[in-house]
Amino acid sequence: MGSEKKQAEMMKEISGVNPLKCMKCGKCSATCPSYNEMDIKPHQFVSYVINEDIESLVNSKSLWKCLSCFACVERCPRDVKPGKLIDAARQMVVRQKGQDYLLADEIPELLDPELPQQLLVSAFRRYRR
Amino acid sequence: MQRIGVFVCHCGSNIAGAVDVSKVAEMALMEPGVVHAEDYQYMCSEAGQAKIAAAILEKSLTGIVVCSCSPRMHEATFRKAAERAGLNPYMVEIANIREHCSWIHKDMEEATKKAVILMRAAVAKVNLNTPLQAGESRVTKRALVIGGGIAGIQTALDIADAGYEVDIVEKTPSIGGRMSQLDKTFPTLDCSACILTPKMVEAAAHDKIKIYTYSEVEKVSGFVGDFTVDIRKKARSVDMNKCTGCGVCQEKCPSKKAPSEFNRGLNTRSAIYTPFAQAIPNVPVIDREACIKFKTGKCGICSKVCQAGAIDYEQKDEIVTEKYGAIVVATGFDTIQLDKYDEYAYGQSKDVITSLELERVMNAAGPTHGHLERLSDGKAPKEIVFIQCVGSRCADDRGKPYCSKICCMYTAKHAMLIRDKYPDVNVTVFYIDVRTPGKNFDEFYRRAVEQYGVNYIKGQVGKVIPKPDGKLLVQGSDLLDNRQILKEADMVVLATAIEPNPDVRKIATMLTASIDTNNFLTEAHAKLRPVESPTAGIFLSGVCQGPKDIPETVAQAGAAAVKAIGLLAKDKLMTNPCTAQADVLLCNGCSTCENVCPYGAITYEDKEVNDHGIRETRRVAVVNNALCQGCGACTVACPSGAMDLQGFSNRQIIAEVDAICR
Amino acid sequence: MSLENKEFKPKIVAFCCNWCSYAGADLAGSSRLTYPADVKIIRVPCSCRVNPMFILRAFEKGADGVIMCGCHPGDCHYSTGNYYARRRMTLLFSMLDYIGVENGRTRVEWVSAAEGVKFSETMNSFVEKIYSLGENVRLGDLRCKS
Amino acid sequence: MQELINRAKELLADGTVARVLGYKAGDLPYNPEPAYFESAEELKDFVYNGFCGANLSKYMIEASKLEGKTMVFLKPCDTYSFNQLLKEHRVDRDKAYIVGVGCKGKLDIEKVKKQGIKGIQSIKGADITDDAQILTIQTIYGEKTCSYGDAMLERCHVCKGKEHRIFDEQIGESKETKDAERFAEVERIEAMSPEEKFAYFRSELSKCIRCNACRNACPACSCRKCVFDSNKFDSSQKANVDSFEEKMFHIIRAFHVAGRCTDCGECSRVCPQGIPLHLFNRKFIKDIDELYGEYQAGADTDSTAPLTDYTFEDAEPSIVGKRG
Repeated sequence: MGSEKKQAEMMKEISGVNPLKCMKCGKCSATCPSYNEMDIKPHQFVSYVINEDIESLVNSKSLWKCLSCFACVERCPRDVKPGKLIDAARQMVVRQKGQDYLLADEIPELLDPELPQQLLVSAFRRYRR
Repeated sequence: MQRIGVFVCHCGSNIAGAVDVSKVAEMALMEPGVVHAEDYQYMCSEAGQAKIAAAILEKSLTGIVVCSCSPRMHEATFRKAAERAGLNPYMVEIANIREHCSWIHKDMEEATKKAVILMRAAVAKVNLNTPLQAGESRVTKRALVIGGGIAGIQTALDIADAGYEVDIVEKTPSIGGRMSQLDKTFPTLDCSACILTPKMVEAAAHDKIKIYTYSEVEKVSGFVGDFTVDIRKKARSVDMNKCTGCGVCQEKCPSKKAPSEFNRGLNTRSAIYTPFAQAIPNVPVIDREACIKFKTGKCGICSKVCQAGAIDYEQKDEIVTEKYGAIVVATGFDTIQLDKYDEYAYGQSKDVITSLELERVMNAAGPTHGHLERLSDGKAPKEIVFIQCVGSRCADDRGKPYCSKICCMYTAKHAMLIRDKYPDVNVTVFYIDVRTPGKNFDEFYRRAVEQYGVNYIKGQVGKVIPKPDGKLLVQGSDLLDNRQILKEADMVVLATAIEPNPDVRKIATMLTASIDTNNFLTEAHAKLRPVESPTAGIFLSGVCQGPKDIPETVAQAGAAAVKAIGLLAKDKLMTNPCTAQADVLLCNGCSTCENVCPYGAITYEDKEVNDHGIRETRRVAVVNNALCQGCGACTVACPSGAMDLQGFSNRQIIAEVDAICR
Repeated sequence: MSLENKEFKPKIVAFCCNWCSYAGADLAGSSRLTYPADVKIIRVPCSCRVNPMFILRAFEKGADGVIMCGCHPGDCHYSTGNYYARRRMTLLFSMLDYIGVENGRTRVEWVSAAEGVKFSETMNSFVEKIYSLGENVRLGDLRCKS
Repeated sequence: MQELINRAKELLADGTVARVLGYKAGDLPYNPEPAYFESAEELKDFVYNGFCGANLSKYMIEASKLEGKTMVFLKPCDTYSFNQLLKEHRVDRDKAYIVGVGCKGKLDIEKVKKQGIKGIQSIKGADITDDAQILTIQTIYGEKTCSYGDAMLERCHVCKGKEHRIFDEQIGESKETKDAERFAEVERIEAMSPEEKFAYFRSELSKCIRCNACRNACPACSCRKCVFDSNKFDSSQKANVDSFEEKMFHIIRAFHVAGRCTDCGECSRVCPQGIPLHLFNRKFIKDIDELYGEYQAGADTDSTAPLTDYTFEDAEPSIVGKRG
């Protein structure tokens, strides 16, 4: 699975995360508000990247359940930042689907005034890069 | 012309892995004066040293260069080896091709080139070396111990038992330190006070030990064997000689609002106080910040009730100057500040406490008289959650990167004690790893789990939420069950990371002892000289050197004592011969050097000189070799170049510069 | 031989005091914190042992940059050495600047025994600066360069 | 002048001094040279006029080794040098009888010549009793005049003051001559680009022939043996071999006298190549004043010299790049 290895490397590159720093303390999962919605839990994300099983990761429900609230990034004692890994996995999916980025100018038209602020912030975080 | 031998060390693959060592040896033979060059696996080994000795004898070498690790590591080793073979030890120079070359340059060609240049510089220097003879300096047979905790007490007792005088300087009003605040000690669960107080009493009663409490080290000068230390005895406002320790003043003191340091601020004390009942000396101090007399001028009740007339509001700080041969640092630790960890709600809820605070809560002399109760409402808790690694093993700047070492064991101890005394209380411990290396340690932890039913959960806590009803909602992970846990608790106990006492930085600076990025004092060698500072005559005892538990601290305290005794047992020390020397023919007698000498080692004498046939009396500088420490400040201040430093002479350094720029 | 064809490899001399900066360099080494091999360290007991003569001599012999490292002010092993060194170097550097020698070729940095990272970073940035300044032509004895 | 001679005769006669250190006429009307006089008889050669610019303090190092007292004539600025030497234990106060001579500014023959006055036969108006307005110069091309101020040495235009810092008695009137800023020239150079600075000093220093006149005249450069003559640094040089050595010599010379140089200007005065060597020393003085507080070497004999002093808050060497 050469491509899986390459994908894992790419995820590390996009996220800037070194998953080997993880001490398996689980504070990310402990702090995650979407924990119950997730099939692969935040702390497991790190293991999946280490094991280079990117396939399962990008096909997981969790990928789109993460709120990008970055509580895990904030509280991780080891600077591993699972949230960034999740973000990176999304990036990879988005990139594969053919670079369908929104232009910044297009966004205001799409906005619904009823949308919760949190969602907007998350969306910007997600699509910033 | 010198006959120089060059010895290139492989250091296993440490050097040979990045530097072509045989090439360095080969190139060495082309340098002026070099008559012998070889490379070998481990130059510092006995076989390597034997090779050096053999070459010195066979080839009648007059100087050697060892291309190896840092001179800070093995310069002394190679000097001794040379000396055994009959060569003056100061005819040895080290080219540092490990720390400064092979370890940082991965490209073999580049690293080899640099190693050759470093070798050349060392050869150029040794070509100008002259044999030097070490002088002697005296040893003051008294030791100073900074810090009066268990480490300091033990070190002082061991030194005193060997027959040497020891002074302990303790910042707080009593000796005892952190250990005096603990309730029980692992893994035997004996009461801390029961094993500590006899030692405190022994130290106080020992005729060789003098204790300065409520005192701080103000200034340190001198060097190994001959330190001069100024100790500030802070004004106690109580006459130590008159006070009987009856305690009436503390009882009658109307100002009782000062937070008790001893009880970690969980309750209050009077303005005139002893930190705890078994304090040594049992003489109170007046906290001038809290005292009504000092704040308003009125009151003076303590003075009125004191039968002995010991209260002295006029007392002033006093500076005592003493001489010491050795200094032991035993400044201990404190727990870190938790203000950057708002997720644990420490500071938001009184029921979230640190482990050291729990020690006070569990202690009979503590704020709750030993009853386990919530500090918010005094109710007995039913659910207690312990969180491990709070601020330890943390990669960011909120905490500390190291393991605090003691938390796993004291948490097991707390859990066990609570389950033992209050079987109806549920105890949960969230952990990342449980680390219990130590005699009877793992057995202790397993007993907590198996015998006392403490619930250990692999996973960290993400947040603690104080609820309106006073309960605490703990959200954590259970990584083994792969679930998120939401747990209601009555109390949360944080195993807070420990850090060196913040004062240690100031003290290290005074002692010119080095300190690492975490403020722990650096040892002279991490493995082989763990209780000595790289600064001669300074020894390390206890947590100031790194996290450790009580048995380790006591063991290290003894080790530091032995090292200090080893120094004090000597009548004289060999001094560094790399001192400044003035050339009488060049000296102008201008006094500039005298003005920059930090040791007062330079004086002036009228000397009869013969300057190429001109006989006259001149005012010339004279260096006292016992005082000179070889810094070289004078050599640069001297405009004529009359002042030079042996072992680092102007010509030697210039030869190195030339060799590097060649 | 034409100078332009040769890749510029600067010669950089670093004077390090034995107690702090040399130990800092050792720490950089044992922590495997790399910096360019162009830097060659000369051990001196204290920064106050560094004579302006040594620095000019290095330039004379073709050094492209000279850096001096000592204990932080207040932390000198000999208590006051680095204070004197600080004044001396300030004046010397000011003079070099005054006669038109590029200011970046000389530097003083205080590096403690614990600052392996700072040592490596300092050397990296200094070497980078020297690369940007190029070969030292204003103070070198050009005969030494062939 | 006669007043000085009379006093010298008196002191020689009553045995207060064993000799007099002053000036005697040279081979030209404008080059008097320092000389010892040991009797009233010898004093017939004594001169003292506006061209007696040489700082006699340095001669007192040798005079201090002689038997008996030496009477010496010092201008106000020379007394700073004497003080500095006293501070460095190089001269013996008890061996000196210091006559503080009034000063109306000293003359620079090069400045006269620059005005196109050549073939000088005699000069009037340069005596200390003259009012120092106009010099009347007899040349082979006829009589010329020149304003005294225009013929003054650079150092007199930035005079430190006409107060004698140390003396046994004072003779003669002084006149304020300061009409320029001491550091103006240094500031002008500081404002140049590195390339301009380099070009300026290269053109000046390339004139240096290493005659060592600056070193020999300088009262601060009084080492028994100069580092450039000894093997202590492997730095002995008899002549400049290349452009570097010119700089090395002058930078090190300036550095060795930094904090000790009184800014007496002898180096520039004696330089046969007319190199403004005082600009090196004055740069250090300016830096010292700015960074470590005003300091005038030789103003007293007990203050701590800036390079043997320090404060915790001293500027870092990186300030050099930041001052712009």
